[in-house]
Amino acid sequence: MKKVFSRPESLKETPFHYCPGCGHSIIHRLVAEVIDELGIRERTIGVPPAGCAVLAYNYFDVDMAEAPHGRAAAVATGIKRMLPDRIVFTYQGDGDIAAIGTAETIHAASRGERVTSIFVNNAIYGMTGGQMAPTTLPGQVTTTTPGGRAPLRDGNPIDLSEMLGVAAGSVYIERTSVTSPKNILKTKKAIKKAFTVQLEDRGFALVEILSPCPTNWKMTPVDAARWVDESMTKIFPLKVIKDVA
Amino acid sequence: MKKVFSRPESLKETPFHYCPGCGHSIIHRLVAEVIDELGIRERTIGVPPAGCAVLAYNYFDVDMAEAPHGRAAAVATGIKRMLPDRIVFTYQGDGDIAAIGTAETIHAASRGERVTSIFVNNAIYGMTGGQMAPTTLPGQVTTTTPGGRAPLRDGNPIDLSEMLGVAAGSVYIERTSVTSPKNILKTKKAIKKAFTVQLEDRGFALVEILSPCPTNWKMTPVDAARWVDESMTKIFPLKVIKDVA
Amino acid sequence: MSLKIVFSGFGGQGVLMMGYVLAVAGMNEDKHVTFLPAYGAEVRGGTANCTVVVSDEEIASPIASSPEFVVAMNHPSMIKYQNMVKTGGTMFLNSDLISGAPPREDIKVVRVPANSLAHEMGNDRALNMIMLGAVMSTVGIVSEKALAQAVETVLEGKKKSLVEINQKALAKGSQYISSSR
Amino acid sequence: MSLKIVFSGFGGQGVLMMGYVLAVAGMNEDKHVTFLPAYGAEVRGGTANCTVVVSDEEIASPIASSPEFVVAMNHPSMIKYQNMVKTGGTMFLNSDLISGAPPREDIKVVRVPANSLAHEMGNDRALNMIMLGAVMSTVGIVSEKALAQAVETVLEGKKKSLVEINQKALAKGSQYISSSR
Amino acid sequence: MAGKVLMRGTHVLGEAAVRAGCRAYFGYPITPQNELPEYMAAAFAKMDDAVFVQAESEVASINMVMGASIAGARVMTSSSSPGISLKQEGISYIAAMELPAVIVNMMRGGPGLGNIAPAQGDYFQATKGGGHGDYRLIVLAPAYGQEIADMTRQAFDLADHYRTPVMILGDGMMGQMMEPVEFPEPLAVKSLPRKDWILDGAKGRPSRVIRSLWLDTALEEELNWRLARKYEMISRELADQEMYLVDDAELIVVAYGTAARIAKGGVHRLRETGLKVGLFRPKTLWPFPSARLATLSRHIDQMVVFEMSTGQMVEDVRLAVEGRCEVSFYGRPGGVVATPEEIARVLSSAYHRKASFEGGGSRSWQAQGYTNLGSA
Amino acid sequence: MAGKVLMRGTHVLGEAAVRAGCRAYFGYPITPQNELPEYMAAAFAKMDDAVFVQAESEVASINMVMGASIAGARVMTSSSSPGISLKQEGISYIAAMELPAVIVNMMRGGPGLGNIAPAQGDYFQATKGGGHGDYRLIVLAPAYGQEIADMTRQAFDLADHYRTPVMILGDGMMGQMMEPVEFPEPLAVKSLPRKDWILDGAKGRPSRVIRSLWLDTALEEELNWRLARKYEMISRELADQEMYLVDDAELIVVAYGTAARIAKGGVHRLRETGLKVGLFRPKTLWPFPSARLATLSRHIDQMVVFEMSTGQMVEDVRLAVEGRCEVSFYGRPGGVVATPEEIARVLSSAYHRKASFEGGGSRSWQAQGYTNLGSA
Amino acid sequence: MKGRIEIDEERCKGCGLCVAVCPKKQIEISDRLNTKGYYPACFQEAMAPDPDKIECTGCALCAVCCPDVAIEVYRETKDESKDKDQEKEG
Amino acid sequence: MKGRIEIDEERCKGCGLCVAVCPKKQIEISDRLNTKGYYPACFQEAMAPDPDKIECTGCALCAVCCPDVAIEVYRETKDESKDKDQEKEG
Ligand SMILES: Cc1ncc(C[n+]2csc(CCOP(=O)(O)OP(=O)(O)O)c2C)c(N)n1
Ligand SMILES: Cc1ncc(C[n+]2csc(CCOP(=O)(O)OP(=O)(O)O)c2C)c(N)n1
Ligand code: SF4
Ligand code: SF4
Ligand code: SF4
Ligand code: SF4
Repeated sequence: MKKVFSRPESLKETPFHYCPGCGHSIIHRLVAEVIDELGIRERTIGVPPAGCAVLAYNYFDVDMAEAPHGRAAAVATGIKRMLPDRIVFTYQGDGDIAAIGTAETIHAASRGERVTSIFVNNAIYGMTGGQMAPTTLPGQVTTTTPGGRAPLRDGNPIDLSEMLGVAAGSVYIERTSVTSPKNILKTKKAIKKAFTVQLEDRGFALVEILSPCPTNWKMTPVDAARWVDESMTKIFPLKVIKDVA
Repeated sequence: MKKVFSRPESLKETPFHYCPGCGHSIIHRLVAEVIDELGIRERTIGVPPAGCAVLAYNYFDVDMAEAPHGRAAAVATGIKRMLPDRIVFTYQGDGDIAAIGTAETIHAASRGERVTSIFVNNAIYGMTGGQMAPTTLPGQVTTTTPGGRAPLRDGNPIDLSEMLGVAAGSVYIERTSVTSPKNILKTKKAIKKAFTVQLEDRGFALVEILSPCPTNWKMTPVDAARWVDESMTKIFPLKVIKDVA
Repeated sequence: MSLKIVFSGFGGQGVLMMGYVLAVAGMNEDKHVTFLPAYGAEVRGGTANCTVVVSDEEIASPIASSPEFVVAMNHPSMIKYQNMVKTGGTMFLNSDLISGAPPREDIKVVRVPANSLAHEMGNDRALNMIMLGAVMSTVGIVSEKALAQAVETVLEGKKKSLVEINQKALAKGSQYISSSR
Repeated sequence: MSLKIVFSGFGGQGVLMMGYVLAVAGMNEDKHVTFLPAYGAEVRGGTANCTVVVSDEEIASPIASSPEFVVAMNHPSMIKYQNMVKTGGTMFLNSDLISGAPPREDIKVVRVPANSLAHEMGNDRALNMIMLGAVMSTVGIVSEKALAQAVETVLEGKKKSLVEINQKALAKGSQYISSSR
Repeated sequence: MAGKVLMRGTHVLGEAAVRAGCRAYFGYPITPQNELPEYMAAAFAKMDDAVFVQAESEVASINMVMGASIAGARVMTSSSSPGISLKQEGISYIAAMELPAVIVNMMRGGPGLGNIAPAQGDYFQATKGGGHGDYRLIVLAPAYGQEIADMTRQAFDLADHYRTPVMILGDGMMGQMMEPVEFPEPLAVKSLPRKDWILDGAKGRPSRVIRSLWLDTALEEELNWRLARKYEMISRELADQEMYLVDDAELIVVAYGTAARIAKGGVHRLRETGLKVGLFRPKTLWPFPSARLATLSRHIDQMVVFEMSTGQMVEDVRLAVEGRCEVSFYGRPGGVVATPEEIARVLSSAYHRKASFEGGGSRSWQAQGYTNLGSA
Repeated sequence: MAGKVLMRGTHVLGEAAVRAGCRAYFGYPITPQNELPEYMAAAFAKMDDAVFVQAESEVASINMVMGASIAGARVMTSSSSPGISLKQEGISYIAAMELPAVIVNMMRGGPGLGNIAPAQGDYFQATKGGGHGDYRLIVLAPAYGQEIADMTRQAFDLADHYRTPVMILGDGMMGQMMEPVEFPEPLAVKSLPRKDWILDGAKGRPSRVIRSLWLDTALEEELNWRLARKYEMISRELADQEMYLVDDAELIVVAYGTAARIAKGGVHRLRETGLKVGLFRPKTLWPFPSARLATLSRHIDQMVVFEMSTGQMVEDVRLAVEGRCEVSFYGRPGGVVATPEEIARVLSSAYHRKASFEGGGSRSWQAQGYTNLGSA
Repeated sequence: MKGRIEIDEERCKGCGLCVAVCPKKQIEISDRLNTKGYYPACFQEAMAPDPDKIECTGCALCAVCCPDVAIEVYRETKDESKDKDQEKEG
Repeated sequence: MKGRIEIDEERCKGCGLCVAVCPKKQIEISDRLNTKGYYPACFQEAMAPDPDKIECTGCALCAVCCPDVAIEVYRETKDESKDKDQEKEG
């Protein structure tokens, strides 16, 4: 029999430190597969976040730079501006990109930086142990919203991707999830497109991926996936938000 | 004959330090008139920016707090949260609110802070002597875009108000100008409404006001007004961007 | 008199509660105590551990580089700590999940089938108090009474039955040791 | 030998250029020079001023708390500086825009109708070089030749005619002084 | 919560803040201090006159603190090293505007992202002013759970009394460790001294301005000297330290916070072996207890400064000592926590004038300046 | 631009940067240094291998600097006091990642928004590390236009050589004043030493990581000591100063930057009246030229430190002197620029042991510690 | 004369917005500098003292546009205008 | 047996996503801990060694869902299936 599925080249052998059923693991593999398929491993530079994915450089077999929490878009801008023919991507969680990194992200998009951003929305601060994220759903219990997020007190979930769609420099913005084989393959297509937009030098591209955090949601991986489908997508509908031909 | 037009009470006698024909002067008066008409002078707290309006506390006869450049929305949040029955407004330029203050402003709106923001968009950094602003028009010459703003290099003008419209916590967002008696009166109505929204405890309200900076545009006040009408409104159309009944 | 104990195991085995109960008991007997849980990234991967110091004097450091006692509730924990135990110290092993022993001659090893004993009691989650009871009847820096009280403090507000189960578990643990002497 | 001059007036009167030309002339004669323009908020409101120090020795401070010479191109400037001028110093006034004089016995005052003289020349904007010419023929720390050269350096790239007009203006300014002696 | 309770440092700090009348908390998560905002969130959720906001960033939170202080609240924010760096602009403003505020830094390994282990690399930032301009923070350095409770109460009182920001400087271990603590009675917010300078609307009084901009250099200089005089006063009134067995000591170790309790353990062990060693523990890092240390330096041969850094407080020690006795340094940066035994070895080798120390890194300054004994 | 040209400090710095091979500038406007970004924008617009980006904030710009440095560029950012405070987190990261970068601070009056006049209140922030963790910046302090040109070239070379951020610390006056300057020949970017550590894609080599996170405390400690050793080396190799008429001096004034040239004027005047006074001007603020100053302190009665602040560098002077001679301080903070005459008066009254100085604010430290002579 | 404005010449910065907006062209920029160094606007009245020549309607458009709040506007009240009419008649 | 998967039990964290997604229910969570302390998933084959009982089609849905890239999937090639058919006939 022939091998029909195996580990992508751009992924090192190191086992992930992520929790069982964590979306980051799936998304890492997808990004690596896309890099393989586009044949850009040797010209790609990645910028991971501060977040559970802070150690992403242990997994991707491409040049990787660290960035302070939330500043990946600015660091990526600095790299891409100096090396316009390299492929630069950021990989960020919702706290990183949609809270502390709001300004850097929106302005990178507005400037139309030739950068690809992978935005992993798990509606919580994973690495720091489950505090409210800007994307936390109303009523969702977190360690800083013990009674559930009350919008009047704690604010509303932020639609960063929709805002980025408003930015003149953004070319492609899509929201996907990794809760089923179908969604996972859709996500891979979106990631591939987001890298292609950069290869074609067209502007800023971002994929927001709804991703389970079973640990901090205190759910089994299977329940977590269901919660994404049933609850998260109500506030964060899966769709192409912007696609400039 | 009876006096049909005179200086509002909430404005001190101090003459403005602003340049001849500067929109800030007009907008100051409008805000003061609204405060008078709503009878809230004694319960209003203002937060001016770093910008040409940094000295606004010399002109408004209400309690005024300073804020670091761009942070007015955060300072206002701190004040309003402690004194929910007071009326808190920020007064900010485009650099202050749409560049360095992007995150603070967007998140104040997303949280639905009961704060009123006056956003003076003059497409330039006035106080610092005419550098490019995030709202500078493509092709516009500034001291940091001597050949005119080239979007590919210098980025595109940012539609902050449209982005704020996306935020779930914003209730009322309108863009106006002060280039004619008609527009000035419209602006006053908008400002009044933005304060009323706060009086009714409904959420975040902002008025973006296109405002001439004759000095750094290197135009006469009359030409500057015309440039707003003919060029700025093309990129920043005057309209109600959001109005949640 | 001062001693340091490390409690370690999987999350969910109630490892932190063991340390917490001991520390509270020590406090109630007016001893100096510190309780230091592992935190942050250490925790990810589902292992948990904590260090308790109980002493008659002011405690300099809550960290135990070479603890007198280590409680290992699972195999990975034994591996992790077997070389840290102080010479002459004791390692308590949850024999239900740990086969084999640390490769050392200079430390004592006490085996406690915590899972099975808990199962016998008809309460699988009580394994941590059983182990604690066993440990304390060997170490005995705090009185059994203090421990029983500590359980009440720690479970304050929880239902009485739960308190009693845990106190029983403490007793069962220490009986196990005495009977096996 | 070291001296400090303050040039002041409305924006648009070419005040900064006066100082700049003088500083360049001083540099070309291998003197130590500093040129310090007012900046930032000071400027708003349309007034402009700058301080030039020309010296045979290293210059400690480019700021003149009590300058030997002040050039005031308009009335507000005279008011602003009349009390700062060093005793025995000189104040140059643009007599076309300034009526009246500083209330001091201990300083000299030189009046130059810069606007009218410029108008005579058929070039209103040349008033600054006329004033500079007048000032320098009185102060004379740099040669007329150096000034003329400096104008070329400063206007490098601009059309020749403009350079000549400004050089003529320098000459006219100094003639005005000599003739009125 | 009557009598002794066993609580982790971050929770002790939170409870003490609530009891000190703190009614506003603005912060952003960062390990190892997350349990503090989590405690405030839970506590304030139960109170109707208290505000907890998880801000979008540290920059936003320090500016929210500014606003709440302007409105008259007893307000607190907390973070750890990188987050504190982001607050520096705001802190400079708060000091310049003479606003009371309590800022907590639970230090972690640095520079950069570093790690989340306990460290003391932010001493300079805290004591010399990491922000721009001439200002100081009052910096309190607790070493025990009970001291966290006491110093937190003190911090709010000092902030209001001097109208200046106060920093509580701890580390990951201080924050995570549980110790028995007794709390003082809660203060009634109404009972706190009125503030006649706050902004709450110009009702029946002239409108007020709170600002830090003084374009007129004479006024800015005036502000600077007013602040300088205030800081002089604080230096005279506030400097505080723990001195342990220093009277007959020939060598004293100088350390603060976590490092100090470990050093104390080392001293304890050496005393048992008869060595004449003692501990000097600054409880206020700014103002630094220089006068006391200067006095000690007259009849003590040498001081060993121990920090969980490559050497920062040692400069303040040398400033106080001014060459009157030998000063040497031992450091364990990067989140490594030394053992009392290790410190005991270091001190005794210094005591016996051994040139260099095992492990860690060390330097020493003779009266005649600077020499480096190499580092691990 | 051959031979001498008359240029303002900010433009001199910009031109010198271009000639040093700087090909990337990221910044955000702030007075009094706007003419620098404006110069870079104009210069780079004419070059096709150079990048100018006006960032959305100082935070963004320092992180863009990080990125450009990671990509191998000679890169610069500039700001003034409040903006520099916002860069502190990024600077700490850059130091931790051992990245070269040049950071310009044209200081203004502070703290807070302060004003735009020349001041020296950011000395501590620059030299002790305003950011978190154990790191240092090389800090160069030009006092003359020509020195701005020379030190800018030096700054880029040092940054690359030591792989560490370098700060050029000036003030509003340095930046605005025009003086005659001669520039060195431009460096060809290709001629610069290759960097084998940058990230430019893992083509035909193993992939690289540039990071500052070391969860393992042993590795973090290793980084800390590696940095410490690097800083030791820099201290030995780099400390530099100007000494003017110090050989026979009984009193020397210690000052840097703008304050130093004014002090020099004061010294000059006093020498004419026969007073034996001299000037010591640190050209590197970190490393501070302590050794030289220590030597001087052996045969000089007193030092007067003059700063445009309420007293910061004076601590480094006292650390170097360690009580061997009297140290007193004279300050004019808040943007006030003293005159040479004023400094001459201050020095002569100190020279004649008058207790206190007119104007400004002053303090003095006798060998036996600290006394305050009151302040203006 | 239905209306009248008063311009505070020391507040006025001569921006000319009022001149541009006045439908009756009742405002001009004067050729005298004020002490701030600006050429202030001035109302017809100042030049043509004859009340009947004044066409100002007191519409206040100038004041609405004036950045520096330098203009105060006065308008005839009902009865005033009545009186006038009577004058005319009488 | 059309397909086969290999699960790296040391990489597996027992999240159970593959179990849930497998249309043929070919995967189970084992009751042995791996050295990381997880209960790994294992493929039918491990339990029922008889090839004909294996219904795995090699659809790879499990591998697509596996966060920890612990699954490798093998599928029968055309000729392989041919061979089989021949076997059957023979
Ligand atoms: C300046 C700064 N503030 C805070 C932190 C602590 N921190 C690290 S990651 C993180 C957020 C993690 O949440 P998210 O971005 O959603 O990523 P996730 O871990 O959920 O994948 C925070 C607050 C930091 N490292 N630096
Ligand atoms: C942290 C910080 N960065 C920069 C500045 C300098 N600064 C003051 S105002 C300003 C922008 C002014 O432009 P804008 O906000 O559009 O207001 P305007 O002056 O045009 O009304 C800048 C960059 C500052 N004061 N603080
Ligand atoms: S905490 Fe959540 S996001 Fe982080 S690794 Fe675990 S599951 Fe994934
Ligand atoms: S610079 Fe522009 S914005 Fe500022 S006062 Fe002058 S005209 Fe108004
Ligand atoms: S609009 Fe006002 S400021 Fe402008 S010219 Fe008229 S009166 Fe003067
Ligand atoms: S999906 Fe992967 S990690 Fe999860 S149980 Fe299956 S094989 Fe294991």
